[in-house]
Parts: sequence; structure tokens; C-alpha cells
Amino acid sequence: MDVIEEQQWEPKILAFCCNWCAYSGADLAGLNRMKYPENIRILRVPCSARVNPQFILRAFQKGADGVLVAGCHPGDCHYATGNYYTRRRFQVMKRLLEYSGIDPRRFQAKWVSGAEADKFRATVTKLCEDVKAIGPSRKLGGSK
Amino acid sequence: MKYAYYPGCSLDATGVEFDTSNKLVAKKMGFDLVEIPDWNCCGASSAHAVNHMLALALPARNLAIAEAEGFDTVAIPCAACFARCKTTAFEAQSSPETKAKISDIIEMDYQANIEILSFLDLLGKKIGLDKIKPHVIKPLTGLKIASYYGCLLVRPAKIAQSDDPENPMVMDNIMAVLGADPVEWGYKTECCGASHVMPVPKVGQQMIHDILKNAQINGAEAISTACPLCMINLDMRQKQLNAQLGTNFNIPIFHFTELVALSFGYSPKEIGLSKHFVSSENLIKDTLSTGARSDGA
Amino acid sequence: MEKVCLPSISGKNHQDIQHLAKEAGVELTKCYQCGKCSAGCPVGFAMDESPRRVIRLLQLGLLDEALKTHSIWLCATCDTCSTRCPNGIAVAALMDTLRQEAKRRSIITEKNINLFNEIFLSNVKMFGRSPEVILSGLYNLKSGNLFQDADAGSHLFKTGKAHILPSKIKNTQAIKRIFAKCLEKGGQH
Amino acid sequence: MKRIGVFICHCGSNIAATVDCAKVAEAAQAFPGVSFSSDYKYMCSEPGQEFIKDSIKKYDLNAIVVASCTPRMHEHTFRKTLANGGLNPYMFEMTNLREQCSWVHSDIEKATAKAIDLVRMSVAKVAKNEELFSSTIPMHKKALVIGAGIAGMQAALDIADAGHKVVLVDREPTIGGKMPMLDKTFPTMDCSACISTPKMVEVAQHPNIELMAYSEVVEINGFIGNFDVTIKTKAKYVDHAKCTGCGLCETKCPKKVPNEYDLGMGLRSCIYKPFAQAVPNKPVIDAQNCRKLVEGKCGVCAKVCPTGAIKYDDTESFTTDTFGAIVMATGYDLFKWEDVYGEYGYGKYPDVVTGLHFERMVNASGPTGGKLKRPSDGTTPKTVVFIKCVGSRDSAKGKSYCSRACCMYTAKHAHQFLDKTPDGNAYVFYMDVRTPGKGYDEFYESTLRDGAVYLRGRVSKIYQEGGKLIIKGEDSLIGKQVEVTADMVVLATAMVPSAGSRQLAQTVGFLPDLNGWYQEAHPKLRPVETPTAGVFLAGACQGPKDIPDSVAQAGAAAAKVCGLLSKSQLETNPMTAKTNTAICSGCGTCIPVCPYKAIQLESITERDHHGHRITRNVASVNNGLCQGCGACTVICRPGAIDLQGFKNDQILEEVDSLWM
Repeated sequence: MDVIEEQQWEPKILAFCCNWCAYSGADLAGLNRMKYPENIRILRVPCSARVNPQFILRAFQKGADGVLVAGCHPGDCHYATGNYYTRRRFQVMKRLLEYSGIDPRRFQAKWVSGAEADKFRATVTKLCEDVKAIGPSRKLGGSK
Repeated sequence: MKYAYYPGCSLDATGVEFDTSNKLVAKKMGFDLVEIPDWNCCGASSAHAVNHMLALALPARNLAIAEAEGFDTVAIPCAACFARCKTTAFEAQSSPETKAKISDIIEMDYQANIEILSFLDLLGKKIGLDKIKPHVIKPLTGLKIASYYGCLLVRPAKIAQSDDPENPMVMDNIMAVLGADPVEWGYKTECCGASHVMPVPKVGQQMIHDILKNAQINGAEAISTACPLCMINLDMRQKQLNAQLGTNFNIPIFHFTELVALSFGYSPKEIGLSKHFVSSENLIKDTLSTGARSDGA
Repeated sequence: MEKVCLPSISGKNHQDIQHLAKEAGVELTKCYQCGKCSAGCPVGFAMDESPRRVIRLLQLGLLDEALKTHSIWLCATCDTCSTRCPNGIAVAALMDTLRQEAKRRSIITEKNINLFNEIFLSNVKMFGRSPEVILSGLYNLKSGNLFQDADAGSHLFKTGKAHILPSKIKNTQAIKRIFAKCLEKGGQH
Repeated sequence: MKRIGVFICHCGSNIAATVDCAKVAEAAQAFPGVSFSSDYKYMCSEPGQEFIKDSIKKYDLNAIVVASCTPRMHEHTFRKTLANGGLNPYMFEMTNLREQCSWVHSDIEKATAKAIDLVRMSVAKVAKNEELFSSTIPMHKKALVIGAGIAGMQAALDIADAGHKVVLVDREPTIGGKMPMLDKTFPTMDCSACISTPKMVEVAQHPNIELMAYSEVVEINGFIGNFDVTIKTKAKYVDHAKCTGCGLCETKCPKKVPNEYDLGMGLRSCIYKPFAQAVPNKPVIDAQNCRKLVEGKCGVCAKVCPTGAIKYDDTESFTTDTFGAIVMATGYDLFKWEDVYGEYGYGKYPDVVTGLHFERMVNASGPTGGKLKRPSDGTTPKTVVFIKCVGSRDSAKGKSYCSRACCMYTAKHAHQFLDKTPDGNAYVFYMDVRTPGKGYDEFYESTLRDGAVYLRGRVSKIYQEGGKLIIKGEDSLIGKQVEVTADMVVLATAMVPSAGSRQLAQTVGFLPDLNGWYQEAHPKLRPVETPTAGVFLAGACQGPKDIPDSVAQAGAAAAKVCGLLSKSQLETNPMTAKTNTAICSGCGTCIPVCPYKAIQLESITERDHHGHRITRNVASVNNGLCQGCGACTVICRPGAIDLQGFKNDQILEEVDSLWM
């Protein structure tokens, strides 16, 4: 990657958002005209428990610079217990990524309620800053 | 059976008859109390008022010696010593860092795995009431006794790991086995003021007064204790209280093992009951004769 | 009525208090001022501020005011408060920590209690044990209460409960080293 | 082969000001499978929708992407547009260009690039969409109400009045719950039994209500509209069809035992009605104590019964029925303070009682005939101490929550005591006085005017001294210790979920909250629903409540039930989980993950590749229960269970499309 390209590099970050909390939190951020970096791409899922770790691995394989999974706060899941599975699953996920040579800071699981527009904004802004500081991601299982 | 024995400073002085009766009881029941060699003071209430590590290190040295001597259990008659030792073990067990720090300070390896028991629990729980019962030859029939536990034997409950902090029963159960009549009263675990009697006498006296008064109102003829400091406070101060507060206390106070020894047939003289400030001579005489009568009947 | 200026919540007082609370293993925000600690405190009648109010002072950041109370010295560490606290606050442990801090800052509102502790510990340092006769003798001498408990003293000597010669452990050096190490590890006595 | 149409909405300037819509539409034209792409000012407008319908015909489109606002706003609108245009409504995806792009960004170039990415994701997804169809499930027009306290009775009456059938179940021999035990109700001081017992009679006489007292729900299967319920009716040993309720047996029964209804303060016979106005007003035999049933002797009740209704060989019986909806109204119990409050004497001081004891004592039909008497010696107390928050707001020994009703009933008790004892002293130890109800604070203030002394502080210790009780507290407003010598202490103990309610929740298929209260589906917007569709909550089973709140909630639950029962069938959401039986190994790992108990193993018979008939288990999803969360899809190792509308390959396509 030459110098000019590196200067122009903008990370691409995929955010899995549950329909009931994080996705509506993101909607509220829009309604309040809050600003956050353009690097975020939201993918709507019914529940954070729907996010298969395979989806995240695939994103990193394809070249994602960062991945966020955002769901309801523990105890507030629209589907009663889904996000408890999410929490457990992604603690393991972080370690797996580290093992695969992915900087664990590139992956985050966060709880954002439908009312927490500012938390959504702050979370994606911070993740974006972190990812920018780390630099472009090396594709999993392939060379850049 | 052999137990490490940590008498503590008081049993060498004001609580000497507690030591005597513990040993008499042990002898009759057939277990050995082996004094921890070259034991030191636990720091009592002064060390933790001043320096946290010191309050842990002083008891730890004794416990480490007992561990090195190969004992599984240490029996401690004094409630303050018991509480300090238990606190030390608790903190060492909950933090390997603290344990290492303690070992470093005392220059000995402290494992924090020796079992720490108050003499009360050793007798009433570990050895058990059924082992006491066969030795009772002079039952204390009808003696209305208030069992006084004080604070440090049961509190804080998660550290003492002994009995219910609001209504402990182990001493009451022992008293019942001896044939006495444990009194239901409200000051079982109220504080006697401990060392406050010296530096702030007015405060200490009030605390002692309240305990004695509640025992009196609830019909106690005597109070049984399990701590040399509680004992001396309740026993030695009655005369002072009567003079200063106009009360009329004359309640014999006992170390609980004295009553056990008495029921085992030892004489008041052997036990050293005459060392008490409040005379128990008449009460003992009456009680034992009642017991003898009911035995003969 | 005295007026109190509340210190800044982000200021040093609150930081120091947080530090002390952590040392005592206490979460001050858990206290909702029900007063159960103070209601059952056997020394409460003699305290200038109830344990509840000592905690309140800390909640407000009034550290000096808390350290200047007599209450932190009068606490007998009987743990009745901690046992009954509905929020599981180790009140007595907090009192210990505050007393140690007050001593570190030389704020000693109960001179006699402090004197007693000092004599007690210097005895332990010297003999490895606490000889009761020397303790009470020295205490009476230094505190100026020369004849306190003199009436009881004769009984104690008569019955062999009090010895003039202190019992002493063999390895007094070990104890001296313990004192030296503890005091260098923070907090003096 | 998909022929996808893409429609980019300007939303006036809401999107168009920040996103170059024409450029996005142009880029979309090049995406795989896209046959038509265009931008338009307002997609959701009537002409906008017409434009979509026309384009479907004109370009033979079979899948649509609309890029506009959030799908939470208009997904439903455009699905209908597709249906009107002749497509399956689920051949549709929506891209959120407004809330999640134009409104949160300002750099037109970057926002447009992002918009193109987002549209590419939707196109990639819709390429994998399949037609989905809702199905219908029948609605059994009958409701089950569990628990016949004031909340359960109110819910049953409201549903029955709307013309629906209701079965009302209660495990006690009488309905009514705790309300008839109370003496007066705050803040109006009307007689509790006078307003609750007529309701009990109304319930019993309502043509639409079938009453099942002395019965318990033991099994529930099925789902909304179709709950199959098994109810056990305990052995009564009295044939209620023959019994006239004359009460002769009760007067002749030779054995008396403590009466539960009076909390053990009075006696009852072993063949008994809990209280005079019990409904049903017919007795049952207490099998634990009846001499005939325990020892085989006696038989007096059978001898005196004029109708021959006594039936010593009665057994429990089971009935099954199907219900469309269930209302939980299981109420509360009082916290067992005796187990943990050593500082108040562990219950060994007879004159330390609870608020419910006090209610029975001041009640004219209670064990003391309405006279306040000390349980220890029967004397009239002159000084009574009331202690609030016993077990409430006490995370160390009890519950961390506030029990909500105690501030008011304690004020009532102090008032009643002072009313009956003109020279009496009432002390109330409190931490906060919480009276946020209509007329509540006024009531509390009237109690103060009656002369009750309120002391702010939690009591540390109660002990006995010479027949009196000593109460040690702090008045935290003056910062001094206070000691009260009292004749009696009344504890306002916490409300806790009624015994067995956790197990019942499991039977129904939902989880209670950390304290054991029934969890509502949403704390603000769905307060009387549970996460299980068709199951509703009424009264204190959801959390501590007083009578007005319980009644209000019961009415709300009844309205929800009526709404449901007014339908003859329910349409199901087709975006549910579905098993590919060919690769399902029948391991059952998905079953415990499902919060709705929607997955079961089902045995299927098929031919293997040798042509032999084999039978094996596969996971089967009940569409009536599945809510479409997808938790099962992630846990499934062979990937046999998938979520329609959010299938694995759809999501993977979306991911992949970002880095094409």
C-alpha cells in the first residue's frame, strides 16, 4: 500500500444491530441528527443472539476493519434471554480472534438500548477511532 | 486427641482461673491442650486501631508456629484473640497477596489452613455435648444462668464462622447439659466495652451496667462468659457500679469452663473460684445441694 | 446552625474518601442513612456523631469533620453495626480505617484511648506479650489517673492474678522485626 | 432467477440533501440481479407506491428493494404495496438511508458511498429471499384465570361480562385471596370484606364463570389461542353437589386446630370453611388432622350430615380444557421474617406480630372479635411500635425492593390503634414515607394528627424485659439513640411472590424476574403481558401492589384477553425458525435455547437410501410459539435450523456484498 492510498484509507466497519434496541437506538441518533463517522454499515438482525460467530469471521475474511455486535442490555432482551447467549458467545469470540491474529480491539459487543442514541453514537465513534489507530485489517486467511 | 492451645496474655494474669478450668476439663475428658511454643500477644484491640498489617502479622506468627508443629486445630479461650486469629486467617485465605505479605513480615511460612476454634466451640461443637454429658456428676440443677457471648466470638459472622450472631446457643446448650437452667435474655451478644473500661471508664461502665441489668431483670442468678476480658469487666466492676450508679449488683460471673469443671466434680478451690471479685460461694453451695437432692430423689 | 461548604465532588477530599472506603472494603453510596448501625451501637450513647452521621460526612466529602469525631476512637469494634446493616456495609471496618487515617494525620481526639493503644503496643513490642500490670500501671501513670482501679489491684495481687514481673517470650527479636516491617509498610504507631 | 427492482427515495430533502440519490440509483443498476433502478421524491406517497406497482408489471420484477427511511416506519407499508402489485410481500427488503445515513452524516461524497454500500447489501439479501406465507391458528374463546384474589376475580368478571367463558382457579378452599382477611382499606377506611365478599358472590353466580376452588393448574401445553391445561382438584371429602352448607358438621366436629385464616390466632374444626362468607360456602375436610382420615375413628360429621354429603373416600380429580388466553393472578405472600431477623427475636416474642396479624385482630370477625389484645397475655396494649421495611429495602436479610403498600397500611394501623385506644401511644419507625397515591399523603397526615409519632430510623434490636418489649432505634433526624418500651410491636413485612409461583411460571413457560415476580413483556409499554403470547398478568404476582393498582391491572389484563378472544383466528408471523429435516440430527441442543419452548423433538418416518423405512427424531418448530429471535439457528451445529427472513445465506450475502 503506497503512502497516498494509506492517507486516503477509510475503514469499513460492519455493525450487527438487534432490531429492538441497538437498531432503534441508531434510528434515534438519526432522529436527533447526531453525527458519527460514515464508516459504519448497519446490518439488521432480529436479536443479537441471531449473530452467528461465523458471520463475524466471514466479515474479517472479506476484509472488515472492524465488527460491532450491539443488542439490548442484559435482562432487557426483547426475546427474554437471547442476549445472555450473545454475551457468553462473544467473550469466547474475542479470544478466538486474538488467536487468529486479529487485533481484539477490532471486535466489540455492546449493549445499547433503544433510548441510548448517544451511547450508540459514542460506541461507533470510539470503535472507528480505535480501528483507525490500529490501521487497515489484514484479511483473515489471505494476504492483503 | 491433641489440640494446639493459645491461652493469650490474659490467661496468664487476670484470667488465670479460666486457664486452670480449661485444663481440668481437658484432663477429665481426655484430650490434650498443647500450648503453642513461645507464643506472642495477638495485638488485641490496639493493633488494629493503629496498623492493619501489624494486626494481621502478630496473630499469624502464632498460627504459623502451630502449623509448623503439625497441628490441625488451635483452640483459643479468649474471644479477642480468637477474633484476631480468625480475621488473619480470613484475610490470608481471601488474598494470596496478603498471605505472602504476612509470611514475609513474620519470616515464616503461614499457610492459613489450621482450623481456629474458640474454646467454646471446641467443647460445645467439635468435641460435642454427648462427650460432656457422661462426666457430669454434680449437676448444676436449677441454676438460672445467663450465657454471655459478647461480640467477638460471633461477629462478624462471615469471619467468626461460629454461631448465630443474634442468638448463639452453644453455651446455653452446654449449660443445659450441666443441668443448669439457661435464661432467655436480651444481651447475649452485646458488647462489654472491652478495653474502654481503662481509657474511657464512664463509657465502659455504662455498657457493663446494661448487661448486668438485663441479666438481673430476666432472673439470672449468675452469668457465664467465654472471654477473660468480658469476665473481668463484668466481675471486677460490680462494686464500682454499685458505688457510682447506685445499683445493687451482686451477680457471680463465671468462665464457662469453671461451671463445666464444677459439674465434673472438681472443688471450687481446685478451680480457683475464690479468685473472683463477686463471691459465688453461697450460690454454688445451694446449687450443688439442690443437685444432690434431686439426684438422691 | 453551622453552615457547611460542600467540597467539589471531583476534588481531593472525595478521592481520599474513595481510597479509604476501598481500603475498608465499604461502598459508601450503598448507605441510605437508615441509622440501624447507630440504633444498636452499644457505645452510641457516648459518641459525638453516630456512625450513620460519620458515613454521611464521608458521603458529602467532609473528610476532616469525620476524622475529627470522637466516634471513630470510641468505636469498640464489636461489629453489631456491620452484622445488622441492611446494605451489608462493614461499618466497624470503616471505623478502623478512619482511626488509622486520623492517627496518620495526627488528629487524635481521644488522647487516652490513643495512649492506651500506644502503651499496649510498646509492651507487646518489648515483651512479645501484654503484661496487664505494666499496662495498667503505665497507663495510670501517663494518663494521670494514678489511683484508677487501685482498689481492685490489691485483690488481683492477693489472688495471684497480677504479677509484678512480666512474662516475656524468648524470641523478642522476631516481634521487634514484625513491628519494624509493618510500620515501614505504611502507617506508624 | 431474480429480477430485482430498486427504488431510492429522496424523502423530500431529508435524504437527497446529503445523499446523491440519482448516483445511488445508477450504481444499483449494475448490481447482480437488478433489472430496474430509479430514484423518486417520496416513495411512501400514493404515486410512489403506484410507481412501484407499475414497475413490477412493466419490468416483470419479482423482488423489490426500497431505500428510504427506517423499516421500523414503513416496512409494513411497502409489503402491502408488493401484495397489491401481485408479489409475495416478503420478496422485499428495505434500506435505511434516512435515520442511519443522511441524518447522521454531512459529507455528501462519503454519505453517497455509504448509501451505495447499504443498497448493495439489501440487493444481495433480497436475491436470496423466498416467498413466505402466514398461516392461521384457531382461537379457543375461553380464558383461564389462575388465582382468585381481588385481581383474579376482577379479571374474571371483566372477561365474563364481555361475554366470554372463564375458568377461575384457586388453590384454597375459598376464593377471595387476602383482601377479605383485611379489616379496613386505605385511604377511605371502608370495610374490606364489605367490598370484597360481594365480588366473591358475583363471581360464583356469573353464568360465564366456572369456579374451581381447591384446585391447581398442573400442566400447560400449547400456545396462544390453544393452551391445553390440566387442572387438579384436591380431595374435599365433601360432595358439594349434595352439601347445602348448613354448617352442622363444623359445629359437631370434635377436633380443633389453629385456623390458617386467622394466622393461627384462632381455632377451626377439621371439617371447615375458612371463614363465614367463604365462596363456595361449603366445607372441606382437612385430611392432615381429621381423626376419621388419620386414625379411622370418629366419623361424627358423616353421622350428623342431613344430606349424606360426607365422602371419606374422596380422591383428587383431574380435568383438562383448552383456553385461548391465560391470566396469572397468583398474588403475594408475606416475607418470613422469623427466619432471618434475629435482632427482632426470630419470632420467639409472642407480642411481635406482622401487619396481617394486626388486621385479623382489629377485624370484628377475627379471632379477638376486633379487640386488640397482646397474644402473650390477652391484655390491651397501650404502647405499640410499628416498624416498616422489615425485609423490604434490605438487601442483606431480605429483598432490595420497596413493597409499596406498607407505608399506607402502617399509617392505617397506627390510626386504627389510636382510634381504639384513646390514651395509646403509637410510634412508627420508618426510613421514608412513600405515599404516591390519590388521597394517600392526606391519609398519612391525618395519622400524624391522630397523634402517631413517626421516628426516622430502622430499629436495630427488640428484646424482652419484664413482660415489655424494648425497642432500640435511632431518630436519625436528631441523630440520637431512642429506646421505646412497648406492649406490642407490629412489623410491616415485605411482600414476596406467593409460594409455588416460580414453579407455576415454569409450567406456563416463562421466567420470573430475579426476585421471583412475574416479568412483564415490557416495563413501560406492555405491563400486563408476559413474553409468552397469550399469557397476561394481573395484580401482585407482577410485583408488590396495593388493592387499587391490582384492580386496575386486572382490568387491563382483561381488556387484552377480550381483544384476543374477539378474534376467531390468529395470523402467525411467517418469519419464524424452520428445520431442514434432511440434515437435522435430532440432537435437541436448540430446545433449551428457545425462550418460548417453541421447539420439540418430533419423530418422522422416512426411507433411507437403501429404501428401508426408518424412524428418527428431528426438531420441529411450533409457529404459534416461535417469535423469530433466531437464537436456535446459532446453536445448531449442522445448520439445520434457519430463520426465515433472516436466513444464514441471506446474512452472509449481505456481509459479502460489502467487500465485493
